[in-house]
Amino acid sequence: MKKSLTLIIASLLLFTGCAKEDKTVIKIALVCPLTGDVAAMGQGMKRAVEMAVAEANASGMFPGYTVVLAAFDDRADPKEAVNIANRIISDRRIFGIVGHLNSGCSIPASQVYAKENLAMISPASTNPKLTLQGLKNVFRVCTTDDIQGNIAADFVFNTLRKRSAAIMHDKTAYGQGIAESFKSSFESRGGHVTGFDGIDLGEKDFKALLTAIKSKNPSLIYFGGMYTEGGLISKQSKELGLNVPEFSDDGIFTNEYIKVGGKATEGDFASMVGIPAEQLPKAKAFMDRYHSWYPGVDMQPYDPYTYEAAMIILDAVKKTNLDKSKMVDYIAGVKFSGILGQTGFDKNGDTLNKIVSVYRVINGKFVYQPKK
Amino acid sequence: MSEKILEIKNVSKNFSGLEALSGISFEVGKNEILGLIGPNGAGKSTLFNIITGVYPPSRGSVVYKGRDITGIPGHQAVRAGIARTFQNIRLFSNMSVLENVMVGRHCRTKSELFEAFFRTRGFRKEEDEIKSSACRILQDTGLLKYGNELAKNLAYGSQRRLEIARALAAEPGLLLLDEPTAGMNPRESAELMEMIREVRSKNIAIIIIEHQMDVVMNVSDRIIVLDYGKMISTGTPLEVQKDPAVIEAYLGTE
Amino acid sequence: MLIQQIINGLTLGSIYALFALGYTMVYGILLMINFAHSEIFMVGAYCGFWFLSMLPFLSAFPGLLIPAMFLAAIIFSGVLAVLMERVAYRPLRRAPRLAPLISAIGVSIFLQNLMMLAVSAQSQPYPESFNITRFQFYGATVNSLQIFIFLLSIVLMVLLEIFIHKTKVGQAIRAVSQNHVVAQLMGIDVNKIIAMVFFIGGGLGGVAGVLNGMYYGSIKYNMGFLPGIKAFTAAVVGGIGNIRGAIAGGFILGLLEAFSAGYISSENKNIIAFAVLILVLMVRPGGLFGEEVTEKI
Amino acid sequence: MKSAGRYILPAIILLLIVFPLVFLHSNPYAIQVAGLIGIYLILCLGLNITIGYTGLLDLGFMAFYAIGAYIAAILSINNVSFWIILPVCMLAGGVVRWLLGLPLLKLRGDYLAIVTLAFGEIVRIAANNAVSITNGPKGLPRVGERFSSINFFSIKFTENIHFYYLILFFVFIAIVASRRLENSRLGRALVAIREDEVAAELTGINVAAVKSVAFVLSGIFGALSGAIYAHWIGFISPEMFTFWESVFLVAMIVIGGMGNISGVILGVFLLVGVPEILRDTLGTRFVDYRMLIFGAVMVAVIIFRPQGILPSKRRALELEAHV
Repeated sequence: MKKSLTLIIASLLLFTGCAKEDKTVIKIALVCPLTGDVAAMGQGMKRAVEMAVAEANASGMFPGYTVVLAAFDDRADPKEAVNIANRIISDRRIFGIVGHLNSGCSIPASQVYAKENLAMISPASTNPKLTLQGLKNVFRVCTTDDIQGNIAADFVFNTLRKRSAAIMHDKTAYGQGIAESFKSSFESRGGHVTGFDGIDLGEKDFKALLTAIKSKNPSLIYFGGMYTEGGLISKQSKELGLNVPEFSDDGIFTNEYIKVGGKATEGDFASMVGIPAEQLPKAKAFMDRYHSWYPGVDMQPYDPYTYEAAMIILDAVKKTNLDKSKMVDYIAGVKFSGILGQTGFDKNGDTLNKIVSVYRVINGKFVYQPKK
Repeated sequence: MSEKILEIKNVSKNFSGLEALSGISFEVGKNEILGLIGPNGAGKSTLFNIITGVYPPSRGSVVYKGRDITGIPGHQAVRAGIARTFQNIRLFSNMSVLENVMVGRHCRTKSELFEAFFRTRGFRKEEDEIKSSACRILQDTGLLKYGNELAKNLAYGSQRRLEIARALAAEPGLLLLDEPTAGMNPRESAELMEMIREVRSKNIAIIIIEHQMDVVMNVSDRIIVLDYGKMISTGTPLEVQKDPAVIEAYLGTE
Repeated sequence: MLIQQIINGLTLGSIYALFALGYTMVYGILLMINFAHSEIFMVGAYCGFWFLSMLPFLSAFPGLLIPAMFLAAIIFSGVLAVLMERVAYRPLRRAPRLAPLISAIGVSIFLQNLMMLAVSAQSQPYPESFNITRFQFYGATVNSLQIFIFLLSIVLMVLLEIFIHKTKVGQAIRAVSQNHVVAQLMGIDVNKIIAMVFFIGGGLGGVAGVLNGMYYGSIKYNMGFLPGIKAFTAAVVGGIGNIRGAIAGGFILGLLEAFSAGYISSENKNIIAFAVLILVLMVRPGGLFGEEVTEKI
Repeated sequence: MKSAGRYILPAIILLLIVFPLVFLHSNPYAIQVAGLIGIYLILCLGLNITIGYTGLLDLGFMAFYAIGAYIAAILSINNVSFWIILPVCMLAGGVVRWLLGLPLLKLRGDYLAIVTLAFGEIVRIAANNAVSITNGPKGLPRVGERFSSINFFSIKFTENIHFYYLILFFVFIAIVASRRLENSRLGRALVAIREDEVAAELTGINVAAVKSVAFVLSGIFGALSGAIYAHWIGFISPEMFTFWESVFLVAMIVIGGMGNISGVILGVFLLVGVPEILRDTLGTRFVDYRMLIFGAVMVAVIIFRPQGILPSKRRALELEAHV
């Protein structure tokens, strides 16, 4: 009995090393999965924030201070996310948090940040519950599912004039959410949904399911989810002779999708939040800088949002001149013009930037499709 | 002979076609020592396994103290009063000698999870009783000084005695010994026979499978000879030694 | 529709079967669940990927390219498996039963992260190795890749059967899997045989990886995990340790998955596959082809 | 030693109670990690009864953690008091574990491992698909719902420190229960089954029943920790109950020392502690290498100590000579 309890004590003391506080440092925390199944997107987010931090230091935004990125890997596991959240609130030099990626991590972590009224901007968690917890310090720059699903249904029904669609989703909070909102708004417009099927994240073989879907001959496949599964669905449906376009969300809006799906993705559609990059000088410049910083690396779907979130936090630090307590109020009322266009937040913390544009894959490139 | 403790009635057993035992019937008296001999593969171990509930017989029945226990599971056979040892020693090697015997007491005690968690008075009394009775058995079998040794560290002879000690802990009415003197020198065998007579004196009936003729002839009240699954002879050691069928089975015809 | 599902199921099944052979052979010889086998599958896929993208000039004559690619994958994965056994499992040969399992888990985490850091976290598209022609019959479409996968796996399985049952080394492998000590007494170098088993199991796993990459057209550092659990389930359904069992188990699982996704609900196809596993094991604790080993008392 | 020994145990317990107060403001991270370690301690001490004492390999234990968490969440949303939820979850965990055990306990080692693995996956996928009950991937509580908070007389459990003491209480119970089980008739029977199942049956142990008791006991601890964690973290989603979590629990027990309470505790600290320590020491530059190093550490440790760092050894009992 004694030995086991002494062990607990000895090891607990291990964790109490207190962090040394360096006053001349401004830390921006990024929390996302850097290892595990969704690491590709996490790594992309890290690149975006590294870029923002480097640009802030280069432009002398904070004379006398150095801006530092504190990146944490939550492995898309809520338990680690809450651990990290507690770690962050005990580090006085962290001014704001960019993250997390998965809603399952953002929601519990946001409750921890709320204790210290620490500003948290999520670039990728789209579960509506995140901003409906009544927490003042929680914001997000990505839209919630209902907006994208709604606009996609409108585009399919009115612009493409398709009347029947098969719906698939990757059973994640993100994919299933968007698929459900597309289904309800497509059906409310009188569209016929031939099926609503979930697939497992990481699954590769959809031929069996697509064969069943083909037998109901839908005129379009709507997929809520990410580029890997999205690309495979497009490829395998054409291989099975189901030659209908695939319409999906911003999760596939990367040329990774075209690489995975190959020629089969020709003619597929993707909805993307914000005004098209070409029409936004800042967005175009961001893309060029990104490719010059990271040559040959594909930009991930959430990199622009992550960059914007980091810039909003840095801007708030500057405008409240390093007064953490005022950050939340400042961000709540901010009107930030950046690479996503004009970004502001409603009372819940959701972005007011509700513009969604649709793109189509035309000879291997996503091309903006203005709504007629 | 006083009334019978075990009755085997017309027991047969076949394993996918092979008739390991056919039509075996015999009885065992309350504190009789019955020797079971026969060439390898005669069905001795199969008979042991049927009596101790390892597997049920294909036909026939096993009656113990007047109760039909045919095909009951092993642990219920032990609770009924039938304990055994094994041909190749099967002790709980990483448990201490004392604990091996304490496990033998398992079916004679009844404290469950609740009593263990709250360490009720009944539980503590029972634990002490288990330990003290186990110590007494170890003392009787001369193993007390090894009490806290791990079972696997004991000398071969002592491990054989420990197996018997563990079986005795279940307060059996019938003890089945499967080649207890295998691999022992004559002195150790004699000591073991002494121990077996002592066990019988506590009126526990014994069935012993044994290959060393001098040992089994010396200690048994009666002998049963098995060959190819059939009983070819039964009777006192003297009668059996002279029985031509036995000689033929062992030595083959001239 | 039924024929199409059978085709889908058989293709999926052949990859599972090849993959399951690695689990079964290692379990047969060391009674150990090799968790890291799914990483060998992944490394095999990457090896094919490097081969195709590094040597574009070879794609001029596919006749030469395809066999060379598979050979490279077999050797690369096989050597990795042997290395893995030498470093992570041999020291634990005498250890308690669960120790090698933990070592395998460690190796699996290590290899996955190594590949993610060394190569890339993003999924890589698989270059076209040869142009795929499609055939139509009875309303179902079959493409030449599916036929190739099915035939290659059948050929490899037959070769393995012959190797295990007809050659001297095969006999040695079966002997060692029965009893290490006795096999050693018969003059068999047990360590060499175990290394051989890891090489074969690893090589077959590598081939399954390449086929998976070619068939689905994209590979990623964690691609081995999900099919790994499925292949292991197949090996157990067939009777762990039994080569024919692994092959049968692979095809059964492939067909089961295809039919449950096609006819019941794709969302729950994994639940159905696992539920079948539990049922099979309850009815036949040794798996379909595993023999009931009754303990001698 | 007896006299000095008397003071060590109370001193330790006092220290464990005082520990969080010292760090209340300066380092909430330490309390958070301590609490999480406590949850893993309850889980591993529970699983240790199945793996450590009885030798049954279980690769799907997270299923019972999930059952506890989801039942607690659903009841808590309909504001059932925590002190009713706890026994209900423990009962549910025990019953489901018993049902799973019925057909499976006669399976041998690795086959049982596979069936528990399959069951773990079935529960995780079911939690993700049964949208009407568990709200699927969006997790519980749903928008607008809230877990009812735990209140113990006057104290309302909101801060980490409250949950730290709640968890500490149950860790203590888990240690005492394991210790008392170990030194009881049932405990000896379990170890005998691990040593030689056939000999145990033929020594009078009802192997099937005793195994089932151990199996169910583990399930109860699993569900208990799930219920506590759901209330602590305030949100649960299917991605918390992955296969890897079950495998980590087994690794903690085996690396620490199967069947030895102190060993299991050390194993938990090692496998929860090391990644956290690596998180600090590696900082941002090497954050990607954390899991790589962790995998290598696991292989190294198990090769260095195959039987676990603190393997279990039987306690010496004093021998009574009879006159």
